[in-house]
Amino acid sequence: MAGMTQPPAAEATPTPVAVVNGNPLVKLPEDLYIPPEALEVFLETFEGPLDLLLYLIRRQNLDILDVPIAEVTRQYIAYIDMMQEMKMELAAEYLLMAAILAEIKSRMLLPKPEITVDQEDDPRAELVRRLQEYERFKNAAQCIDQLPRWERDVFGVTVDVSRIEIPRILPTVDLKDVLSAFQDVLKRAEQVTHHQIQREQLSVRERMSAVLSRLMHAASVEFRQLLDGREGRQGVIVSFLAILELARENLVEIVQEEPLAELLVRRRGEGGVQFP
Amino acid sequence: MNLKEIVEAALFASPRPLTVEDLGHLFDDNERPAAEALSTALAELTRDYENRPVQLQPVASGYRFQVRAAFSPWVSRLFQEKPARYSRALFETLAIIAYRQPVTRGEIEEIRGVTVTSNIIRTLLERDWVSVVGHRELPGRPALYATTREFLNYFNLQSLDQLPPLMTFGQDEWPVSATLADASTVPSPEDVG
Amino acid sequence: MNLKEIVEAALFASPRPLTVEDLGHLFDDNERPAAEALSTALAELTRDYENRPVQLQPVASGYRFQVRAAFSPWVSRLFQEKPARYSRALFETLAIIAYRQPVTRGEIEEIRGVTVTSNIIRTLLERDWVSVVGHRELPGRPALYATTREFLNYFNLQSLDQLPPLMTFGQDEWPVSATLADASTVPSPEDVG
Repeated sequence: MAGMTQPPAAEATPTPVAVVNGNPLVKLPEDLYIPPEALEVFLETFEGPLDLLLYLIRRQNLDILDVPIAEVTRQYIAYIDMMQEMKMELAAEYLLMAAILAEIKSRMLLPKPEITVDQEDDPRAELVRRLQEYERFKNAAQCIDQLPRWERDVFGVTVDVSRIEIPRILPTVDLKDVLSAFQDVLKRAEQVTHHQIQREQLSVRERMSAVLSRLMHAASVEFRQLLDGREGRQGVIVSFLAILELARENLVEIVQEEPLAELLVRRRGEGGVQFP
Repeated sequence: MNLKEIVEAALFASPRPLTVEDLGHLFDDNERPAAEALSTALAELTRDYENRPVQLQPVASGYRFQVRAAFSPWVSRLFQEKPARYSRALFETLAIIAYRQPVTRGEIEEIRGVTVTSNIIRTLLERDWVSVVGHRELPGRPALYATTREFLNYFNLQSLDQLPPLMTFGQDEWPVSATLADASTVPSPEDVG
Repeated sequence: MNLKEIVEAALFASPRPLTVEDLGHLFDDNERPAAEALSTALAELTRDYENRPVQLQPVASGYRFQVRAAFSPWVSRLFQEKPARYSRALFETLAIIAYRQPVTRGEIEEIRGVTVTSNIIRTLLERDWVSVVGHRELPGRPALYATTREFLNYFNLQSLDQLPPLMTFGQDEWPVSATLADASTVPSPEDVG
């Protein structure tokens, strides 16, 4: 991955050629390693001034901690000038870096105040730090780019599950919700209608359903079979009231086939009529 | 990396069944295996997966890996949705059936003042909270609905009498707990029907 | 039907990675296996699939079966859509967020020496690779970016620890062996981002 931005040109020692005021299209410096047709993608090839500087340093195997600042500055400015000669839009960061390099270069030329130069006093120190920092993340980015990636390198498995039966979970209901809903119904009914909903013994209505339900299976049942003595007096009364109410609502009929025969409770409708 | 492994990888990755022809297209023209070779690979894979949780299943549009039905009790939980909530209309309908049974849909609608959807009736029948106990002898012979023993069981009631009496309507709060505690003296209808 | 088979079936059936906890929820409370039993099953399955076209991969959100990278030349042909390509600028930004999080856009720009376009940030947010986790108490209250669990899932990682270590000063060579050695890194102008 070291060669990512390096064109396959043969290595050459940097030759001190000035390009700045010449015609860059015909007199490209040989150490720029960028063929004219590639200049178009220059800005996309380098991720900014730090990237370009790193390229210049790494390409020549220079020590990043002891960058020959004059030489690197010369090359950097050559690139920048070339871009401008070609009227390519150059990000402001590139020009700013050129200024920084020029400033470092001039400070390097100043006579050193002391003989033992502290590393921190090195005018290049800040630039070197930034270059190193940038290079770390540049490499980290390449590493992330190479990680096995979902749907590019590795793929999810899709296994059919149509044979899997999914039981439905039914909602749970609180009786209070049912009752409060009913309360609303009654309030509405009171407001709009003449509906008289009076107190009824629910056990009677319940028993009405039970009798009807029994008549679903047999078209008729003997009256006395519907009155179970084991329920006690009150149970018998409930059943009796239920049968009377069913008869009143025309849901059953009470018949006697012949005098003194068993009293039958028969459901209304086709089934009942056909009963022998 | 042999042919069988490539076929296996593709069948696992594919979101749809793959035919022998589809599998052939995974390869460049000059490297495409013969259809027989692919069929052989499929046959071998089918055998390999015979007693596995996942099986290779031929369907109309090709081959696909499938999770065996036997794993439904566990695997189904991955796909179970949170149960929906029932509508107020359903509660109202259920309450009217409980208090006014046996009752037809038309009668419920008359009390509610709005239509009762088939959906609600179906849900109540599916939950086995109501059942059809007969038909009214009217045009269309409408079904008569009543609550079931399952309804009583679900709501922890011994008999309908344990529901609050209609008299107490109009109060702001239902005295539900009080009513439920008041064990009814009316015998349960268990012996009937 | 043993525990390992149930785990295997569920992992194949699931559209998303499953944690040990998720796997526990496949069982009724009174039948739920211990976490260690589930972990053992996962470890055994990982071994079982070691030399298979499909592998059991732990990622940030749990375990998932996936088709090995070695099969992508064939398997990728199943999918019409080519995976998106991303620019170097985007990956540098992502790397800085991954290693330096939480970090502001300004701090990223300081390291890169160049502007980070809104386009890059938007793409990272849209891919759900990064998210805003707060704001620095500075003028303008710049957003602080961090990587997400989805970022780890996407790059086959369980945690940030598994990212390759940042190069230390003085080291000229990057430990290439730690990553896939074959992928090309040449940037191309049609890159996204």
